[in-house]
Formats: sequence, structure tokens, C-alpha cells
Amino acid sequence: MKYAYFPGCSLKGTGRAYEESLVPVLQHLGVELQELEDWNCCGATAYMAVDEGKACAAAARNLALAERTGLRQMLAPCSACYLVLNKTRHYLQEYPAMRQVVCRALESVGLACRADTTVRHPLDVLVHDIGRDAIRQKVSRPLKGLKVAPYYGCQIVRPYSTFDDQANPTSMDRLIEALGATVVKWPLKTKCCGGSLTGTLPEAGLRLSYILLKEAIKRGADVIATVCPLCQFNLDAYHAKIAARWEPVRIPTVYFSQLMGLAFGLPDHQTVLHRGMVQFRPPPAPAPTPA
Amino acid sequence: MSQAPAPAAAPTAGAADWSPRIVAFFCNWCTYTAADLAGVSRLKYAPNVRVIRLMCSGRVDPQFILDALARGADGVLIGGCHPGDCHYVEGNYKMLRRHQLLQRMLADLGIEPARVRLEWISAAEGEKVKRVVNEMTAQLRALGPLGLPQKFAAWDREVTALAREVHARDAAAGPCPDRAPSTQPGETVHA
Amino acid sequence: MKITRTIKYEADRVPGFGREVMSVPGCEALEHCIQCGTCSGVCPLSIYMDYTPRQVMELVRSDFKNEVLRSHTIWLCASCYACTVECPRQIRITDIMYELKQRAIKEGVYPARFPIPVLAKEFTRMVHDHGRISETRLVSQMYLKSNPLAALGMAGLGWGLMRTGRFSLKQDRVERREEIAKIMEAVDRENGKAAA
Amino acid sequence: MTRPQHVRIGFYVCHCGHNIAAMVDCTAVARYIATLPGVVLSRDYKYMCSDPGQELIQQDIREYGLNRVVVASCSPLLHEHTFRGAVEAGGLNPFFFHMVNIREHNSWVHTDRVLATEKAKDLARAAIERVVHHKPLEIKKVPIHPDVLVVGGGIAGIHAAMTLANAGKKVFLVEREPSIGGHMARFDKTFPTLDCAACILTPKMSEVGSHPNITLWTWSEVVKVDGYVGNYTVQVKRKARYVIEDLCTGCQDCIAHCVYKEPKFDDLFNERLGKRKPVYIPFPQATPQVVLIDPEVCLNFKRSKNPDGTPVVSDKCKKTCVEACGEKRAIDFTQKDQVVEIKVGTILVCTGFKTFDARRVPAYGYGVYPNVYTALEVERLVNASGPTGGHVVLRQGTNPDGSPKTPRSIGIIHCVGSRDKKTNLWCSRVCCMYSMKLAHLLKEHTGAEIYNFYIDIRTPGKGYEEFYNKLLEEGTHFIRGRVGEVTDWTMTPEEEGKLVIRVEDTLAGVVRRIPVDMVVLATGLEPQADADAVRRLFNMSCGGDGWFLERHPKLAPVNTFTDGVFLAGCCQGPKDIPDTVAQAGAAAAEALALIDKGYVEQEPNTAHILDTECSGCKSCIPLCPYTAILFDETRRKAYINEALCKGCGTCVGSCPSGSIVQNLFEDAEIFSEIAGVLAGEPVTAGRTGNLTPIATP
Repeated sequence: MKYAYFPGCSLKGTGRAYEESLVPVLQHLGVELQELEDWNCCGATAYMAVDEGKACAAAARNLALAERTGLRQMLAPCSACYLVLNKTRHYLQEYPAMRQVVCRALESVGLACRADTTVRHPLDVLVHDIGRDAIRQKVSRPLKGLKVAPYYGCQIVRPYSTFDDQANPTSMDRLIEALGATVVKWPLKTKCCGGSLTGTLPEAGLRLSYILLKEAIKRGADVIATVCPLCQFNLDAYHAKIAARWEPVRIPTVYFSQLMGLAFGLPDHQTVLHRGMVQFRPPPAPAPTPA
Repeated sequence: MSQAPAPAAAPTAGAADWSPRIVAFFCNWCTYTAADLAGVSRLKYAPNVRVIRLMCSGRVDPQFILDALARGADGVLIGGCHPGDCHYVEGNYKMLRRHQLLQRMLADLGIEPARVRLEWISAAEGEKVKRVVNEMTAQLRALGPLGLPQKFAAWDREVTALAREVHARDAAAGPCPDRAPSTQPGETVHA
Repeated sequence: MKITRTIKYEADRVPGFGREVMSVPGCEALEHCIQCGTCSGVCPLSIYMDYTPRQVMELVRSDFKNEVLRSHTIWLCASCYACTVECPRQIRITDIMYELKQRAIKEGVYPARFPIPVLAKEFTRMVHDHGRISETRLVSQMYLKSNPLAALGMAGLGWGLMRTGRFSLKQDRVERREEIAKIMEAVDRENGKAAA
Repeated sequence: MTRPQHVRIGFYVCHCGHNIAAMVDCTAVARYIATLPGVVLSRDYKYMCSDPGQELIQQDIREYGLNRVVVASCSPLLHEHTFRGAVEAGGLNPFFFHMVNIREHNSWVHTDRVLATEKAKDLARAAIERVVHHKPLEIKKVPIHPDVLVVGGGIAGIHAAMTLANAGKKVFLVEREPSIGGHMARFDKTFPTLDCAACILTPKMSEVGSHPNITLWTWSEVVKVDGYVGNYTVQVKRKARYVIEDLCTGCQDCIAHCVYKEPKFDDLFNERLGKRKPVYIPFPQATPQVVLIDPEVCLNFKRSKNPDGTPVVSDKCKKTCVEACGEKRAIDFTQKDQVVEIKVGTILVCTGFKTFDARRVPAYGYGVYPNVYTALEVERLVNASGPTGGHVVLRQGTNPDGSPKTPRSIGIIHCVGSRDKKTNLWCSRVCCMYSMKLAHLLKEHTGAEIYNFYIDIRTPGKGYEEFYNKLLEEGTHFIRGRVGEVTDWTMTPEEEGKLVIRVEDTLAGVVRRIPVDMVVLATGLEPQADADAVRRLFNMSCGGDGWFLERHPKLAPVNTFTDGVFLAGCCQGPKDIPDTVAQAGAAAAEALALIDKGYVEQEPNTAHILDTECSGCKSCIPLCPYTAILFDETRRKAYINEALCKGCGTCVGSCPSGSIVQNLFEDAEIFSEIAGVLAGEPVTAGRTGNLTPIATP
């Protein structure tokens, strides 16, 4: 299995733990990734707010680069990238006028975009292409007794994703169960973490992160598992501020890929748990069962 | 939903003025009623279709279609009930079969398949009448006139000319007892 | 007691504004709004808004352009799309918010010293200049431009990031930067053509 | 073009007020048609369907010796009958008439007056060409079988059956559940009068059960319908009850003596809120008062099936029920489904609705949070004969004394599954009123604070707005806003342990979080899951929304496109009980009108075979779905039994020798119609530009 790979800016910056853990996990499962050559920022949610045409063009450049690889599918682990690239595909398919503007703009630098590369999320690939059985087979250190609150955030299931239920996604739940851990049921799986508002309007943004952390603790979770660099950042980085404003709600937040690496028994530099500001201390490995 | 491509109203001559003529055969129970519904709902569509009401799409004789084309229609639309919904159980299936056979024949004649269209439109689908008529009008506009009567005239002229030529040659060659009499000069093949 | 006049006159409307917004790709369904308030009911940020999302929808439809473009609501939208998927009339409310943000920026009417539009603009500039975003650098710039004092409060956060190896002021960039610039110019050109 | 000398056509184009005249230049059409050969007279007139309009046709026939009439006006489906009548009154055979549709198919759907006028001319010319070939025909009268089939034993079917039976007609009432009563039997009270549903329904139910003219078949389904108006042959499957209906007295001793001492299985009548035994009667007032056995759970059956689909009898049970039944011997474990055939002349379809599945709106947590209920569940909760004896207690939680929790605050969410493009776009019409009814009843039973969350309150009925007013007086809260979500996460201490409703109070313009003990979802109405199969069975149509389609939304609201099949109740669209009963009465009256006339007039559009032309190839024979085409072996010719022919024309369209003729749709008629619509020059702008535009009136 081989996919084009669009890391996005966050995975090279504050969300580097996501890439550092995801790539080895996928390799471990026999997935080959080919990083897009000279990719650019997808435009995220900010660019759309300034200029729709340019935002689409910026994202479409990456789709064009992906088409060049000849691989029909591209992996986009960051939720914002995943959403924006999918949205751009929809827009290019739905609105001929937009397609014309974007295609002409890409032509000016010798690029062509048919918008036919499928943009996939790692969860989708893991659950549907690789399958839980293959994952379960790779688990060498089951996360027995670990209570994980799966947190999907908003942008991978809304509004374009088709690989999971919009109201009650379960792909990460199934994945976590395959790792041997226990899934904590909570109704906040897809609630907003505050997005960039945690920085721009802390009063509003941090409240949302606070609710998530508080409810995860209340329902007995040991750790929150995320799929998005911004969610991870918001739930990990603002504990001091949240404690000052409301109450201390210390619970670590890690990427699902870090939990996978842990269960697969990958080395520390591939689970990169030290990247969390709230340190996640995994349960001790169970004693090896006699054969 | 695209608006009806309203035929140009400006009094300028030329190809741009041309607008297709479509003869439609609608079954009484589904499609004709749907067209009534489109009317009651005041949906707007292209004025290029002339509807002939039949009790069932199964009544559509392929000759009706050929006759319409031969008389100058640029396309023929047949509307029946959805499969399984025929008021007469399965007349629409019979039409479907005929349509498929006819399409093969039309292809041999060089007539584009889009010119003879079969659609299932239920009594509740006024919207679909509008969509299909507009689509078909736009498609036929893109295809251009079929112009069978004009083609017949041209073919007749050709055949007449050929007949004259043969006649002249025969006359020059003298009588031949083995041959049947050739076509009379000036006689047209298509009445 | 200070009183303010809240009545709206017809002259306060900008006729055609609603239609104009509804003609933008993704914004068409607004005409079907029944003002049920589901958008506000599910919006996690509606509790801070000056107009609820539902009110914004009605103000757009009724051509109250000035009120809408100056509202805080459009900047509070965190693009979580909850409203869009829950709307019983399938109105893409998030996309309408984007459209309104774009118009506010174009017309320069967003609230002064408000960090969100500043962030959006800085973000865009960085994509344009470098092709990629260096997050910590971007955020630092935003604080310097909107509220330098608040930047001081973020020192702890910066330290946390540094400690975990996630802080970097180095600008990541695309190799063929001229390609990005050309594409953006071409978009302007094409859009200009379309407008003409 | 020449016409046979004797043809004298009169042409009339109707303005229909402005309906046609605004888009079609009627005068120009009349002037043009006047130039066609054979046309003796061509007029335009304001309203052709009016008495003076019809009088005009009659006068002209006499005065000008017309022998053909063409009217260009609305759809023939609307007024063909009217004008045929006028032509007949004028002394002509009514089939020397043809109608041109220039309203529904022209003036109402086009926007260019010049092109619409040209189209009207083309269509009118085609009719002139066609009508020349018309022949005098005779309407056939077929006697009507006076018996009636009513499908569905809800309040619509009950009322219709009673009306017909009281008029002396034999009625077969077929219901697929074990008892009649439908949804109404499960309601506690009815709005706005608050009279008890059972008190007004049960007398009617038992009347049905004992009426000499009604054959009541419950636990039965219609499986096949053949024939046509006046003469339907219907097959009804009578599902095995494992109890012989005629022998069961309804004493229920078998239930008391069942080996299951306690009821253990989900009680569907009570929305699974209660339990029943394998042998049961669905509810105390069930009609007929006959028990039945559920082979899925009864110990005397295996869970496996015989090759014919019937459950395998295990004989493992002690059969205490049989013992209890004693001499009556009503229980029969070997009973099988039976198909019976009946003959009826008319059919009333009253198959009702189903309620929307609340799980389809996940934001409201039905199926996730136990204390979220559907309205139908609450109907059973507040009902004295319901699973809790009328005590409103929650599925989850306890009172301080340890008893099941009584709600202190209740949120009722309107429009669940209605007015929503993602589910059903229609308004279900009854939810506002039943929500207020439940608000009243819940308050009466529990004294709780009640919040109604609505998008719009719709109270269009007698006494409905007054009921709303009464609720306001009772102090029920009405919050205008569609609820965003129902969750159990908390922000404040008073939210702990409650369900929290998050909603915008759109009238106050603020977002609110309201903690409640109980949430009631006012689920909307939907077509039955098998509506599509049922409509095929009876040859009806469905609208795009899935409800059965009436023949005309205003003028034929209980008729269908199949003559002799009528609709009543919610199968045609959501409606409340008064409207349902009114419609059931109307459908019964329509059926009675047909029956008492004694015969149906059949359109004489049947086909016949020209003996001289038939080559005996038999290709027509398998095409006829009614086996109306027979083959005379001695003469080697096919012939049609016109009594069986329905007039579809399928055989005509495929006869290779052209030897089959369909009355009213003869080849010559259709070919001339084709020639007629195409005889004009193709319309181009160049040509239309020469026309003098006529000011729109």
C-alpha cells in the first residue's frame, strides 16, 4: 500500500509529534508514504476568510502535485488540511466557474489539476484499508486497563468526510479497542476545541478546551486521544491558563498514533511521548505471558 | 436547475435562431399527468416540445418515431411510467425494448441516439418534465437540425439525376431485352 | 440612563446585498432559512456573539450589510461546521461566515485591534511570501500587531513549547516560491476578468 | 390539403380568463385555424367550460351543421368529459371531439408569448388533422360488484367501513395487526377536546366487530389485486394466529395459564415499554377479542422453519394453554397462513402512517439517554391501561424514597424529523397539537415544569388556537427555537444528573441551556415502510415524498389514478383525526356513488383486430398483460376479447402487419397528429419577428 503524503505545516511545527509517531506506525503496518515534493500550506481556515479563490488555488496546487505522483490517494493527517483539500475538491467539482479560475491559475505555472485524487485521513486508511485485524496482530504490548477518551474534533467528520458517522464517529474507538485499551464513552467526541480562538480570544476559545478536559476526567479517562495537531495543542498547552481561569483539569492529550506506537512496542523516539507538555505516563507493560 | 434556454427572440437570421422541434409521446397516467403538474406548478421550460397523448408508452409504434423524424422533427421524446409502475402492468417495458432496438437502427442511419429519448416520469415528477425538456432542447440545439425532409429532397434530386443519366446512357446504348425498364426520368422516389 | 435608537429604516439596508451573498458558491441555500435557531443552538461560540448565527442569516437576507460586516459573530466562528451539518435546510452557514469575513476584510470594516482578522491576514501573507506557515512565528507576529501586552502572558506557553521541542522561529518555506506568487497573481487576473 | 366534403369542423380556443390569454394570442390562433381546410368555424371565447361556452358549442353544431369539434383549453384530464357532454348535447356522437391542452402544457409553462402562440397553433392544427379521422364510438357500461374492500383498520378504515356497511354494502375490512384501532387506539387523549381516545374509539371498534355487513379480517394482508373498477379480484393472506378465531371466546384463560408466569417479551402495542407473554391479546379493548400466539417466542415452537416457511412445532411445552382452553379447542399449533380470494367492486386504501424513527436525529440522544422518549411512548406512559398504569415514571433514576423517578422538569421538542431537508421536509401537521396535549397531560400527571421547543406553532383547526391559549395559561413554557442538542455534560451544579437542552431562544435572541429530567421528542409522520409495495399492489402513485398520490389535490382528494381505488387518512399525507374521519367519509361516499350507479362507463379505447389484415403471427398474444388476445385456430387469426381489453395499445404498437386498431388512438389519427404538429415552418426568430407582438392583457 502506497499513498501520497501531505504533512502540512503543523506536522512540521508544533504538531511534529504527530508525524514523528504516525510515519513509523504506518511503516510498521507496511504502508509506504511518498511526501509531496515542494508542497505548500493548504490555506487552513484562515485563508478562506480572506480570499476564497486564492485559498482554493493554494490547496489545488497540492492536489496538482499529488496527481503528478501518479498515486490516486493522498494521506492528509491534519484535520484542517484534510478538510480544506476535500473542500477544494468539492468546489472544483461543483462550481465550474471556480474550477476555471483555479485551473487557469495553475496552468500559468505549468500545473494541471483534475481534482480526482482521493484525500484520505489516516483513521480511514487504518480502519478501512489496513483493518483492525492486521492492527491487532501487530500489538505486542496491549494497552490493557488504559482508559482513553477518543476525541475526533470537528473537521474530519464535518462536513465533507464520508468515512465515518458525522454525529457519532467510531473509527478511532474501534482502533483504540484493537490496541487493547478501553474506550471512554462521552458525548463530546466531535465538539470544537476552540480552534485558533484559544490564542485570539482566550475567554471563548479556552472555555471549550476546558469543557473537554473536565468532562474527560469526570468520565474517568486516563488520556485523551486526538487526530488533529490544533486539538492536541489546545488540550495540551493551556493548562496553566485554564487552571487560573476555572480549575485545574490536568489530563494528557496524545495523538492516536502515539498510542499505536506504544502498543506496537516501538522505541521512545518513535512514540515521542516527551513532546507532550502534560506528560503521558503509560501503564507499565504487562508481564510477558508464558508461552 | 438551469433555466430554459429561451430561443432567441431577436429578428436576426442565421443558425443562432434555429431552435429544435421535438415531438413527444406521453403516456396518459404518468408523464402526461406530470406535464400537467408542471403546468399547475407554473414551472417554466423550453417551448420546443409538442406533446401527443397516448394511453401508454407501450402504444408508441416505432413508425411514429420515424414518421416524426421524417416530417422534420429534430428529436422525439417518449415518456412513460417508471418500471413497475405501468398503469397497464408492463407496457413501458415493451417500449423500452422497442427503444433499444430502434436505437440500433437509428445508429445505422447516422441519427444520434440523443435524438430519440425515453424517460420514466411519474405523475408526481413535474420537475422532471421541466428538466428533461430543457436538457433535451439544449442537447438538440448543440447537435443542430436533423433536417430529414431536406435530406430526402437532396437524395431525391440525386436519385433523379442518376436515373436521368442511366436513362440517357441506356438510350444511347439501344434497347436491351434482358433489362427491366429503368426509372422514368423526373420520377421521385419519395412521394 | 443612556438610551440608543434601535429602529431600522429602509435606508439602512443595502439592497441587493443578500442576493449577492446568496449567489456565491456554497451560500445559495440561505434563501430557505426558516429562522429555527439550530445553528445558534449547536454553535459552541454563539454564547459570545453580538448577533447569533441565526440573526446573522436574517440580517444578510434582509440586506443589513453594515450590521453584518461589523458584527463580532463572523470573527468568532471557529469553522467547526456544526451548524452546517445540523441545519435542517442544509444551509452552509460556515461558508457564509467565510464569505462575510472576506467582505469585511475587503471593505476594511472589521473591529479594530481585533486579533482574528489580523491573524487571518498575517497567515495569508505568510502563505503568499513563503508558501508555508511557521506557527509559532505567525502567532508571535499576530500578538505584536494586535496586542503586544498579551504576548507577555504567553511567555509560559512559549517556554512549554521550547521544552518539548515544538518551538521554532525558523521560517519554513516552499522551494519554488515564485510559483505560489504566480498562481496568486493569476487568480487575481482571472477574477478581474470575470468581474469585467 | 383537402378534406372529405362532409367534414365540418368547429374550433374553439379558450382564454381561460388570463390563464391562457396572457401567454397565448387566442385571437391569432383562432384566425389561423380558420384558414385550415375543413374548418367551418373558429372562435375564441373567454371561458369555454362555462355554461354559455358549452351552449355555444351546442348552438354552433345545430346552426352550422358541425360534425367535428376541437376545443383548445386546459388539460383533457380536467375537462374532456365536460366538452364531450356538450358535443353530445348538441346532437353529435361525443367522440367526434378532440381537446388541445394549451394551458398546463403551454401558457403556464412558457414565458415567450410569440413562441407559446406558435406552439398553440401547432397543437391545434394537429387536433384538426386528427379529428377528421374520428369515428363514432359507444361508451360501454360495465356492472359494478357492490362489495367493498377496506384496507387498514385504523380510524380511517373503521369509519369508512362503518359508513359503507350502514348503507347496506358488504365490506371486507383487512387489517395486518391482530386488532383494529391503529394509532388512535394507542393514544391517551385526543386534542383539543381531551376526550379519551379509547372512550370514543372502542364503541366504533366493537360495532365493526359485530356488524352483519362487515367481514373483519385482522392479522391479514392483501397480497394480490387483479381486475379493474367494478370488478376486482383480491387475494388476502390470513396469517396464522395458531388460534382458531371462531372458537376463541376471548376468555384469556390461556394467557393466565401460560407456562411463562410473568410477561417476558416486548409489548409492541406499548412501544416496548411493557411486556407480554407468547400468547397474548394486544390490548384490553382489542377487536376481535381473539388471542394469538407468537411462534418466535412460544416454547411449543422451534426457532427453525419448515421448507414452506412455517415454524416447526416442537411439542416441547407442557401446553398449559391448551389445557386451559379445554373444550373450546381453539388453540391449533399446526395452523398455516391461508390465502382467500374475494371479489369486490371498489377498494378503499386506509393504510396510515408510521412515526419517524427518532434515532435518525442523533443530536437528541434517543436510544443513548434512557430518559429521552418519543411522543408515542409518552402516550402509553400517561395512559391508565398503559405499562405503568398511567404513572409517569422514568426509565432511569429513582426518587428519594427509592421508587422509579418522577420527572420534575420535562422538555418537549417539536418537529423531530419534520421540516428538515435531511429527513422529511414536510410539516407533519399534528405534532404541535399533540405536543401541547402531552404537555397538558404530563403537567396534570406530574406537576413538572414543562418546556415546549418549537419552530412555529401551527394550530389551524377548530378550537386549536384556544387550546394553545389554555396551555399558556397553565404556565407551560414555550421557547421558539429548534433544539441544537440534548446532552448530559454539565456546566453548572443544577445541571448535574440531568439532560441538558441547548437551544437558541430565538425570540429573546439568547442561547440557553435548560436542564430537564425527561425529554419528549415530537416525532413526525412518515409513509409506511412498505408504502411503495402497497401502492404497486393497488396500482396507485406516490408523490416525491412517498405519500400516496390523490388524483387531484383539490378536486379529487380521495380518488386515485386508478378508478375504483380511493384513499383516506394518513396514507395520503399527515392529518389529524377529524380530517381523517372526514376523508374516510368522503371516500366511502365516492365508493357508494359508484356502487349505487350500478355500472361504470368505460372509455371505448379498446382494440380490435382486422380479420382481413391479420397474418396469424401471434406476436401480439404474449404482449397483452390481460390475456385479452386469443387465437382462433381454425381461421388462423387472432382476436381480442374486448371485455378484457383495457386499452393500453401495446399490441397495436407492435403488430407487424398493422392489423390491430385501437379506438380513439388509431394509427391514422396519430400519424395525422404527428403531421399536424410538424406541418408549420420551424419557428425561428426570423419568422417570429414578423409577427405583430400583441400586448399582454
